[in-house]
Amino acid sequence: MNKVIYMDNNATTRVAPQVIREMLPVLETWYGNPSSMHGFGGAVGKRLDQARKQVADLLQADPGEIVFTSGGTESDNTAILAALASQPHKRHIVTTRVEHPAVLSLVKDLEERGYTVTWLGVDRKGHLNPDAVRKAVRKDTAIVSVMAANNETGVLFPIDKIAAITREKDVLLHTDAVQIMGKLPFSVQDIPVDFLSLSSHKIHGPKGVGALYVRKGVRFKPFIIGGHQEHGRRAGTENIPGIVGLGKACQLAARHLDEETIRVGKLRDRLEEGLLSSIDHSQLNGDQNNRLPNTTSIAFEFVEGEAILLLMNELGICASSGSACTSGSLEPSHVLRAMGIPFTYAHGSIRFSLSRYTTDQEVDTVIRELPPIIARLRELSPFC
Amino acid sequence: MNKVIYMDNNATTRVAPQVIREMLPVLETWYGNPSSMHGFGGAVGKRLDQARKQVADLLQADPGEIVFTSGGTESDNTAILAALASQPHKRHIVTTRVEHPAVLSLVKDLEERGYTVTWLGVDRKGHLNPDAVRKAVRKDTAIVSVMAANNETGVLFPIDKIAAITREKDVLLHTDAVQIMGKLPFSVQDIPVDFLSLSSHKIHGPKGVGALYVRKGVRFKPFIIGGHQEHGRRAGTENIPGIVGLGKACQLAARHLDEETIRVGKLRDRLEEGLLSSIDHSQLNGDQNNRLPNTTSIAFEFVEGEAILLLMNELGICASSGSACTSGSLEPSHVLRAMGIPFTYAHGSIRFSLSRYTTDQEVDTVIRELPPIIARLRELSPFC
Amino acid sequence: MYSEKVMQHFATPQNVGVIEDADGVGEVGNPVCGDMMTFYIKVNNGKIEDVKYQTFGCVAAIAVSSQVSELVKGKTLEEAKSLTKGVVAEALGGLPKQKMHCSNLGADALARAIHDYETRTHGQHPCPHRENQTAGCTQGCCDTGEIS
Ligand SMILES: Cc1ncc(COP(=O)(O)O)c(C=O)c1O
Ligand SMILES: Cc1ncc(COP(=O)(O)O)c(C=O)c1O
Ligand code: FES
Ligand code: FES
Repeated sequence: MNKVIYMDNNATTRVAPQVIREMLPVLETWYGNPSSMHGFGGAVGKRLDQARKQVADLLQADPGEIVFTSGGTESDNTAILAALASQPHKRHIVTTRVEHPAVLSLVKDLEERGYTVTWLGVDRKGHLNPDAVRKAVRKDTAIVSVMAANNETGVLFPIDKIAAITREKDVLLHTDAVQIMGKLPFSVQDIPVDFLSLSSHKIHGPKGVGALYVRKGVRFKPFIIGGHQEHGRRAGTENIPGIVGLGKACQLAARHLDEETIRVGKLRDRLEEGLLSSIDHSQLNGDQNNRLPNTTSIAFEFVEGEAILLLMNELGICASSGSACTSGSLEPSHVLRAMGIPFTYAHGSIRFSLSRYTTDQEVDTVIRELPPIIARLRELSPFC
Repeated sequence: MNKVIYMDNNATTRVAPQVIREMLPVLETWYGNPSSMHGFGGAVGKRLDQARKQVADLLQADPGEIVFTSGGTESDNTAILAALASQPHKRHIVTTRVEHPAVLSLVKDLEERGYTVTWLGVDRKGHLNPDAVRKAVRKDTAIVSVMAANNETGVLFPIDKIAAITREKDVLLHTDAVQIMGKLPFSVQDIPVDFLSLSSHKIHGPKGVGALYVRKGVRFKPFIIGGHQEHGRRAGTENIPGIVGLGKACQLAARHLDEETIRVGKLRDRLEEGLLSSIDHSQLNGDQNNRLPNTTSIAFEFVEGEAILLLMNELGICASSGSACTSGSLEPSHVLRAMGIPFTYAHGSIRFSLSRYTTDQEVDTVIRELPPIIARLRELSPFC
Repeated sequence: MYSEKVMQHFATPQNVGVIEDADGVGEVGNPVCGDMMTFYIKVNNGKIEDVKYQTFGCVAAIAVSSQVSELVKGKTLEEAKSLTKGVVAEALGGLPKQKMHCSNLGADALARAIHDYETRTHGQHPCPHRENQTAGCTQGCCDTGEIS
């Protein structure tokens, strides 16, 4: 494969070289089990503590509030199921129609198992009205689960306002912060969520590891049951190389936050303007303000996303239509549908998601190569 | 830390250098998401397929029967909960008192949630009588979960006979094969289990990844719910470096099986004889035959395991008392208690677990160093 | 994910376009995915002399339309009518399972174009689903616009 222009960072990211450097010693040499009594295992335990602190620092949390998991999906599942298990008399869930499948499919499953769910919608720009949360919350609401930033459009949700409401109403709040991490600051001191999910591979850490923030004092029940790891909150021998990598990735994310937010944001804006101005019948999905600095979702009318992706792929340009884990399925994205995007647009939507490794030249290339691709596909289209 | 003599391979193992070599390209270069439409993600998908085949080959299974998980604990949880979820009218579980906490604690939790459990005991040598399974199985038994080899004593369970019974009675059978993998052959063609759990870090693969074998045609319900990964059987972006490492570890395990079983078995026997013959009031826990070739659990009367471990640790010798994840707790091992080992013995039990990296010299050192340690501690003991 | 043949058709689709004075036009929309395909045919002496199409659809749909156009060009209407989605998929070296329905799109759009031609030329076309030419289609295909 030739040089790749990787603009699919909301699907997964390149592992930072510094992260790999940090992981190698625990893969190669310090392979002990941190639960072991011997010093060889204990030395590994220290690295685990350090990683926990690094993750906590990114969120301004206490290390004791961090539980390591196998990824964003497990974190999401754990938070919601813990809230339900610790309040068995409460059987109502509030969430949105535009959550990631890690929340959406779980809550649908719970709905089938007899829980009541209020599904909050979004407007045409992808915004969620916090008042909708206020109206939805009931006496028997066990948890409100609202993502911090949408993975497809990058649109931000008003978690601060929602947290004020759930606090006032004394309801637990979970936020899927998988996409906001490393792109915008998020402090659990400023925004009093009870649970927060994050995933390593979205912030230049390795795949297969994530974390769940659980606010001190919030009742908890483990999802994976077995040994006493993670202070009894998540059983199973810890994924030490993954956790060490995640810790380092969090440290780097904090360091790069300001600088990269600005630089990446400018690159994204240039890409977006370049494409929208040179391609007719194209439009932005979601609000132009109030979103992640790295993401743009653009709809090209009359053409189909998969076809665009494959022609881009021949030039080594990687992007995505819908979220990575629903690509391969036939329906247009549930997020764009919830926003009411007409299907001729929704079908031709492409998400470009940049990262701190994205270069000016790469943006130039995409701005240059995409218009002829769209033109070529439109020649085929019965709508044109 | 000085040179380490690592005899705690049932807790976790050294990652084979060949495994790390295989993981590096997917950490460094091929970081794509296998669910993505672009070729960069697709290239990663091929590595995922290859690893699935390598795991399947070790078990003589079909690649379509392998589901990747975050480790042995998740595999155990998934198997048992899938069996219950897919047969909601069956509310009886059969398992043993000597399972790993990944099964034991889960089943205890299920018991509290209203399921009925038959807890099978073992005899003084650690053996399970397959007739006990026959007697325990009822019309409403959803699953029988019996480990293939015990992690503390290495004693093997008659899974072949149990499988014949569950087949005859048409009940699902799960085996926790975490400890037998790579130490003795296990073929799902010879032994018709329905679910089988294995863990990467016990067979010289990386931590934080495992697999669940699910026999074709067996009904399944995912434990972690979200995206469509693993053919809808386990959601969450795949831990590609971990999975690739597990695949390679399985391939190596198959290659080393014969040779290492014999060599490691001889080393273990020499260690065991050396210690039992030079230390009075010591005895083997569990049957001398019928067990894993790498494991020996020896009880030293009148002394306490933790003290032995710490003195050994000063010499760089790593072993364990009980299982890694219950160490730190004060109670003597539930396995030794279930076997009826008197408490003066149970408390002073040390598990040595060897691997293909264990050398003759290391065994010599332990045979030489342990007697004075035990003697020193016995001087302190009120029982002596 | 896709066979080489699919990718080849996708990269260089054959017979793309519109026939302005077509003898038959067939359009189908796929309710599953919202995709659309239109086939145009020119008929001479009972043979499909020319065929063109437009597709708003996934890679499979584009490859399918290109493949169908190649398969039926120069064939008699009877031969063209016997074209099934299986034949199309096979000619493409197979399609991924979740994309098999896309091959329907091609065969259906072509069938509709032939149907349109026959309706235009014979008024009442010889529908295989009719007991006689005055009765309704027993499959309901003409009335609902669905051709099975
Ligand atoms: C918003 C959001 N939540 C959850 C996830 C799931 O995370 P993971 O892939 O680590 O399971 C993702 C990405 O896949 C995501 O974008
Ligand atoms: C028999 C047995 N089952 C399950 C496990 C759990 O595996 P993991 O640590 O990969 O979760 C272990 C080891 O910890 C084990 O020895
Ligand atoms: S997915 Fe709609 S035609 Fe293929
Ligand atoms: S196909 Fe025309 S009436 Fe049935």
